[in-house]
Amino acid sequence: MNGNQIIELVAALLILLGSIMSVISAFGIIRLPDVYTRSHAATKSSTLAVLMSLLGAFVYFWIHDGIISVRILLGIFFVFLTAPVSGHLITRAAYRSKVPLADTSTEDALKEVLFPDEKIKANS
Amino acid sequence: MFSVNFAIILPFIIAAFVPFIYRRFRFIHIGWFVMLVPITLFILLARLIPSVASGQTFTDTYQWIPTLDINFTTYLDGLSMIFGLLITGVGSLVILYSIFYLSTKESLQHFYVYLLLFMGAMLGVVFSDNLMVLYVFWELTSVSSFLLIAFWNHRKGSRLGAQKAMLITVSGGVAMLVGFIMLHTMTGTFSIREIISSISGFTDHALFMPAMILVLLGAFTKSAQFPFHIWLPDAMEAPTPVSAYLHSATMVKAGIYLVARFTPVFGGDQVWFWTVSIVGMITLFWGSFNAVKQTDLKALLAYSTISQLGLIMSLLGLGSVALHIGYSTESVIYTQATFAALFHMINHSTFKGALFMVVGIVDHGLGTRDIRRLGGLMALMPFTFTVAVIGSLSMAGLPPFNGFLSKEMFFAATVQISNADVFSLQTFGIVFPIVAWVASIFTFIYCMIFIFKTFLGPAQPEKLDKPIHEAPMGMLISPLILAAFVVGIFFFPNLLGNYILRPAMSSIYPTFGDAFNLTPSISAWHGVKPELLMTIGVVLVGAILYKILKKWKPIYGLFSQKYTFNTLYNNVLSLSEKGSGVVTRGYMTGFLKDYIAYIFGFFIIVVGGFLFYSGAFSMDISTNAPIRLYEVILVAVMAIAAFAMLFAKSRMTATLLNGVLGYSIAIFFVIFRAPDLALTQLVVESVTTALFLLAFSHLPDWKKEKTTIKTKWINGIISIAMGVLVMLIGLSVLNYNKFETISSYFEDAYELAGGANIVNAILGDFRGFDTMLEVVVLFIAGLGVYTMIKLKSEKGGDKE
Amino acid sequence: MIEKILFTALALFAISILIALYRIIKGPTTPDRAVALDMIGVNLISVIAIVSIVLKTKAFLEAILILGILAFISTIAISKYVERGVIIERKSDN
Amino acid sequence: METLIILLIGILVTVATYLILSRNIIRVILGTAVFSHAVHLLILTMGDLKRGSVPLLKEAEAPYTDALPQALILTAIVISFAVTAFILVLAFRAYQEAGSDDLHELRGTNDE
Amino acid sequence: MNNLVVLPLIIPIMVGVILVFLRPYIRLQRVISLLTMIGVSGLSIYMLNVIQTDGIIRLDFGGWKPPFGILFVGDSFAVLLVLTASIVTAVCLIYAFSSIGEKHEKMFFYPFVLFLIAGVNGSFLTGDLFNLFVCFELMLLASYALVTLGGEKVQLRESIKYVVINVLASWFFLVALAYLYGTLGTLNMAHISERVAEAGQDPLLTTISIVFLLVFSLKAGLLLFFWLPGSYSVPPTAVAALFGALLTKVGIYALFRMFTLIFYHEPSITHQLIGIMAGVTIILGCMGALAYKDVRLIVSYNVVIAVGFILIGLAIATPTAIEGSIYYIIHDMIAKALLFLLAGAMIKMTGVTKFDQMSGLIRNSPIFGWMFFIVTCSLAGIPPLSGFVGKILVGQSAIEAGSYVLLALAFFSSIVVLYSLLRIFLNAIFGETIISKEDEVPLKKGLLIPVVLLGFGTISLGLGAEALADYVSNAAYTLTNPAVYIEAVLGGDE
Amino acid sequence: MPAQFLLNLFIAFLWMLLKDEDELRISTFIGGFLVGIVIIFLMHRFFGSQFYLRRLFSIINLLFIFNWELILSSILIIKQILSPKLDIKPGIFTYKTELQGDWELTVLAMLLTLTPGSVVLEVNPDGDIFYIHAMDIEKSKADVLRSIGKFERAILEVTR
Amino acid sequence: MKINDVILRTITRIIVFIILTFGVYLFLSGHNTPGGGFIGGLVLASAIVLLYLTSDIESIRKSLPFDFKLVAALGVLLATGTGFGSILFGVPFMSQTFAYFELPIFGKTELTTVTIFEAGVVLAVVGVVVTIILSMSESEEA
Ligand code: NA
Ligand code: NA
Repeated sequence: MNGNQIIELVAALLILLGSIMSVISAFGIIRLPDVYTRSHAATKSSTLAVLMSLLGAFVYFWIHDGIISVRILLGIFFVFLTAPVSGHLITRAAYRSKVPLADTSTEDALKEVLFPDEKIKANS
Repeated sequence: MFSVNFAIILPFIIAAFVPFIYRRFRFIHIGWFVMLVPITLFILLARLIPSVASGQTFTDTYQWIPTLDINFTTYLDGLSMIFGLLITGVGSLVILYSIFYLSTKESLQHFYVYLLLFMGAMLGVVFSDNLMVLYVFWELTSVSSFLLIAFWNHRKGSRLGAQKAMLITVSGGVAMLVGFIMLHTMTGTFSIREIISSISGFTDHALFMPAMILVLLGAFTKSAQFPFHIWLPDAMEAPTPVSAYLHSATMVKAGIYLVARFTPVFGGDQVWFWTVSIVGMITLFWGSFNAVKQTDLKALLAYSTISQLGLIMSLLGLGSVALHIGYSTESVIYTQATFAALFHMINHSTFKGALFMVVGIVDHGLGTRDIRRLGGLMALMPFTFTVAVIGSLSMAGLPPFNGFLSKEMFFAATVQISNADVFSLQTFGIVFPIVAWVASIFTFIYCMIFIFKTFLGPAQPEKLDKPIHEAPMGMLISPLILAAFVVGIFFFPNLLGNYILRPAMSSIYPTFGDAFNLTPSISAWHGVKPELLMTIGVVLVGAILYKILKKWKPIYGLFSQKYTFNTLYNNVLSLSEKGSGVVTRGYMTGFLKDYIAYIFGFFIIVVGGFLFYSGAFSMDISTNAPIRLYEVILVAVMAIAAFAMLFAKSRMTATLLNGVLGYSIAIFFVIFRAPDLALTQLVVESVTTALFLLAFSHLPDWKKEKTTIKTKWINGIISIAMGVLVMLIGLSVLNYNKFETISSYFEDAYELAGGANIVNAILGDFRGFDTMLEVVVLFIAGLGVYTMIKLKSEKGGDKE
Repeated sequence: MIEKILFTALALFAISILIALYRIIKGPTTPDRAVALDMIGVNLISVIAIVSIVLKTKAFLEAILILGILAFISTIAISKYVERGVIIERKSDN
Repeated sequence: METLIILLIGILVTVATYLILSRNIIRVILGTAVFSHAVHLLILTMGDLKRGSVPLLKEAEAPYTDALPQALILTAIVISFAVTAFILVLAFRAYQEAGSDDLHELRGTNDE
Repeated sequence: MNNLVVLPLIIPIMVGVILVFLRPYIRLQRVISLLTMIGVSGLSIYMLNVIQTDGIIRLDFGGWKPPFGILFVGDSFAVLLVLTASIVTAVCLIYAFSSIGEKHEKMFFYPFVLFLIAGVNGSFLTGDLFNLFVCFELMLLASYALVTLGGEKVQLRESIKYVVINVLASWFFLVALAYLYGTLGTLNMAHISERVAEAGQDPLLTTISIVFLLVFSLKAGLLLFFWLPGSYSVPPTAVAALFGALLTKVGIYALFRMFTLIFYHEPSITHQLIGIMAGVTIILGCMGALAYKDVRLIVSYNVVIAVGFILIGLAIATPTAIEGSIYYIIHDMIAKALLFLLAGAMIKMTGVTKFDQMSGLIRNSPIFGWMFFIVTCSLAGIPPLSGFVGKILVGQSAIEAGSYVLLALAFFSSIVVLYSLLRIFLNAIFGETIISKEDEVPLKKGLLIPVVLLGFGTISLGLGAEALADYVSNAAYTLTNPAVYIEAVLGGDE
Repeated sequence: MPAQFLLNLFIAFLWMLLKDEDELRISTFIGGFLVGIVIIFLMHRFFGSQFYLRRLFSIINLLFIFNWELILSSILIIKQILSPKLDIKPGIFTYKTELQGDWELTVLAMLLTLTPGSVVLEVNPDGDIFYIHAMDIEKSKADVLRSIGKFERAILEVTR
Repeated sequence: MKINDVILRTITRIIVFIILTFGVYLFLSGHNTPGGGFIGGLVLASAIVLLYLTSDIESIRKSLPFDFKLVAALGVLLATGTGFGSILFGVPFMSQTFAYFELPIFGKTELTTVTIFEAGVVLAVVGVVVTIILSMSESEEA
């Protein structure tokens, strides 16, 4: 096993790590109690998972084929840029469409601003 | 030189000018102008009588559709000559009559166009040698008859009568057409002459019998033979000149012509004999029997016409025996029936034409044709009465009128046939004279009714709207001329016999050569023979029965109105409409779901059925590409997403699941090495999802479907069957010993098309045409969406 | 060895997708589903990247970027729909 | 692999059939969408799956996978997109005019 | 190479697109669209004669030799249909000028019609099965746009059915194509024919052919016609006339092409099936024509009857039969367009749709009334109008082939056609007029001219049948001798 | 405007990158530049703010922070997901920032979103108050308040 | 509280340009790598749709004052026109030609009529997709 192969292996392991992370965050969106907490899992660990696998792919192509794949880098950049915005938008939409917070939630600073008269509580 | 085609075409040409002339010369009755046509033609034809009598024929051809052997080939021989003279002769008289009958307030331009169309068509029927052309004119007579019956189309009766006549005669025509085509199939020609000369070789052909029956159907419907006679009484809604012309003298005789014309083709056959003569006999009886109970003079004449047509028809049937026996001195005897048929046909045209005109005069002058309101007209309408008496007595078969001669010959023929040595006639033949005699009694009775109830007896002016008065002279000319013929023919029958009838006999019996020189001359007196006794019997019994008419008339009540052929006709129409409505509304439910289910049903039953029936299904998984675990999981993802769509509670969920499907397919495109596809699928799927969301803004969320368990089951079964079937055929195709695809050619894309992306080279170059059209398709969709949204209906207005 | 790892990773990503699918089906709210759909998109990016390695081709790298773009646009569209009922406004009030 | 995909196609067709037999217009449209997914996969499967490399001459070595079905599917995808767009708009326009998205209520007997 | 043959498709498309730019100039749009259709008609006549002298015309797009590229093949059959379709379209355009309304005209009516005819012509001319699919879609999308044009409630309601069913048909088309590609690996129709012959049309190929039969039957309205009456009775008259005349004919064309050129080896299965379907179609069509009082529906079911009649020719598939069908197709395109225009005009004049609520229209417009009578006779096959030549030939072939049931149905149907239309004629055209002298609006000249043109067409097509004879027999010859077509396509350079 | 020029350069580079060629070619760059001109010409009305090439270093710094936060927060979430008993108290709290301008706000919001356990739910119309959803409010609030100053500084280094 | 879209709009400014560039790239490089007119057009259309998503129709109309129907029509005309052009040159309809030229800056460059054709496709796709989406968004609600 030469150096390149080791690096390739490392890249593959990076990908594997990413995939494990992905499964865990997927598990998260099952387990977490409301859409807001689930979106934490989706926007963060899931994004990291894909970044890892893209990085692995980038490294692999670089080492194996000698190609610096800018398209992968661009992809990484893009995911990076959009993931938090997506999380922001979807949780905002959820809140504005009156999706309730989980029962365990303790504080809601937005409620008095947006829906001062209504009760948003109690998840199904 | 006389051109037969000219004779046919002239009426059509003049017809085209009638509307213009009508508009130009409003002050003159257009009939005067139109009358020139039949007179001209009559004269032209009459000049040919000697040549035709000497055995000469005239033929003429214009190419029409030579490729299909359909040409305007016309043929003038003895048989067609009779009809030609009838058409033009009676035509002239009828038009003359009509000039006085129809006021200039009527839409004459239509009337005479129809009449000329009819005349041309009728001439076409009798002069055509080409069966297809004959058929053309045949249908044209039906059409013009339709138009004439419906001339007063604001009357419901006219419309229904016209419809009935058209439907029955056109149906018969269609049957006849099939018969003609069968003849063509057998003989390879549409020419009647050629068919006649070659038919002997085809009498065993499987199509011979069907062709015969079909041709006869044409003839029977046209000639109002039982049970197709029902249209004729209703056709009396037409103006009386039309009834006189079409529905007694000419058009209804087209069937007679057809049977006569085809006697050399089918005449030797037993079926022909029995069918024609029996149908004729039944019609004869049924017509005369029913005529008696009529109270409308025109209806009476209509049934009388039916009856007389039956008489002529049966004679033609009887005469066909001669052809079966073949030429011999003995068989020539039987040809006299045919001779009598032709003779009676001419006679019928004269006396019946006259009678119709009489009825027209009565109707026109007094405003009614109802026997119950008439009587005692004799005194005030002497000329009319004279014509009526001549016509009626001739119709009743009494001397000294032409009807007597032909009626006698008819009796003679029935008696002869009952002794014939063929077709078991010695056993069954006795039916003919009996029926003939009975029918003649009824004929006698209705003739008496016609005279006595209308012209004799007490007058009933109180039941009439107008005072009784004699018709204008002009109106009387035509009936008087016809009456003169009725008498004249009685005294000089052999003029007709030698110059007109005999040549026609050669046309009907072409194989009999000069045999007709032997035909005995017609004479009023040939000793005390059975026919004379029969006539005497008719008069005696008829007179008695007429006297006691009131006593036995109730037997007509025994014939329930429920079981008449008219009721049958009406029921067929109304039931077919109702039944069609039930059936059609039954499957045309208006539910998209049902229509779609029919399509699936067809696929499952027909395609699926054949797949198993033919054993086309096969499969082999050994050649499959290997499978990886993640692929199985992705397949599971798709399957689950798909099934979840069925149970999705909101359209949003379903749409997102569809998105998942679309994205997953894109991944399979990746796995299956289709990068362009993957890209396109991804974008299209996203844009589609966006479109769904856009549409949702305008639609309510879906409710739970209220479907019954049964529907669910049926839908489920259809769905599974669809899936399984698509799958099974797919598997079989995969296992098919496959041809090399043409795709390897495209692997030279770089050299051929300058592109390294094969798919793109196909889309842009090899199959760039598809792409071009696809862009147009997309463009139309875009424009269509735009118009659908922007062009909204304005409620109420702008309705196309 | 590497291939085995890669296929394992593929299977794991596929399982993530399967799990996310569960959330899409289960909901209960549209934002939940949108989050899950976004997650599926992101995981598919990984799948494409790994399949590219396995197939030794750069042909699918465009798809990665496209998927990123589309997942983003879809998320925006869905959130706008959830939030405002329409996804494109004729004239926004702010 | 081919058998598995064919099985998948069968499932998609089953689901699509069930959807298109629905009363709700959106379900019907979704049915057509699933139908087109299925047939695109079918066309691809009828070429060969996973045999040969991507049909990019500079990217990969021969033998290449069958490129023709890919081109056909591309065309089909675009057309089905066009149709879907049209029918979606048709659905909501019909709803606007007729006030229903239920095909049972949109039945319309032939002779009204 | 002969670029001529693509013009019937590409000229309408390009002109259609240009008309989009000319949106506000309605008069200009009218003139250009009419000139285009006249031009295409003239071109088709020229092409017919070229075919007559030089044989089948072929154009390989982009110069790619068959079977690799797409090509257009102009044989007499295809070009005859192109010609008729173009003429009918031109006439319907004239009708539209004074009936469709400015609002529609501004909403791309003319481009849509031109795209429709482009799709129709393309379907007739293409020699590539997938391209046929694309041409179908072109035609369909244009028809979708036209059938919804106006946005009436009933229109949209029926359009949904029309669109969904056609989407389903297109899906089946793709499925069939997929199977065919999977077995034969090619798309060129001549090449497919060659390969089917080589394989001997085994059961699997026959199964696939039945899938195609399903697809084209849906388009043709053969047995699977339930979509037809609804969707043909809702759009504006000019559009309905175009639909009635053209759309089913494309399906019929495809059936003829498919089952004479490609799947002709198992007639005892496929052609017999077509025969059964044709027979049932006639029966159901006849029932439909009698079931309703709505003239548009009666007229629509008449379309169905004609489909059955024409397909009898294919079921029998002898040269005579095919010739008869071709005559009948041409006749039916003209007569049906006329019938639809007349039905539309009746509804426009009276404001009602059922014939028993109309009466005496002939007083308002005699020419109109007589045209209705002529078309009635023509459709009933009464000579010498155009319907009868086809009727005779189909009948002749049915007799020769011993298909007596089909024969009986075919000829019986013409009586039902007669009755169904006579009912309208006698009730609506004849009879006491219901429109008072004051309310009497004489039909605009612009509506009468197309009606008269088509009436003249159906008369002259019957009287002048010989003028078509050479073309039709050539068309039938090509259809019954697949080798001729294959040689023209695959036999190297022309 | 210099900013547009910069954007143009950016597009040109992007173009080169996308081409993914083995060597850098000036022709590719020019090609990209031309493409950029076209795009910017079509879209120039959208171009509002400025582009700061000179602060590349700061950007890299910011990127580093981004990544770090991402990793930290991911680990946190994974821990929480995998913890046998879900013991979290989510909630929404506010934060008022000193930053101004679209870019500054945006970057801060993104950083906050990537910060362990917090997602920016809303920004008020004036653009100075963030409404932040925290996975576990007590812990996250502290985290955010601790790191937020660091972020603001890093951003200001880039923008001002 | 009004919605403040500052984050979305700011990010969109960058992303739109990435997508646009990417779209043009896909269109032009489709001949040798995945891409082509359709996909390029779709991506470009997505960019425009993204603009509409993050802003509103009226403000975008000020910045992009095109009638997208006519853009599409122009595209179709271009696509069909290249096909039709071959007729004028006396070669079969839809004949595409390609050649390699030495250009001053670009060096050896492949120029093909397919590119014009595909440009038509791009315009048509962009025009149609935007037309559809705009029409649907502008439609009044029931
Ligand atoms: Na994201
Ligand atoms: Na699709």
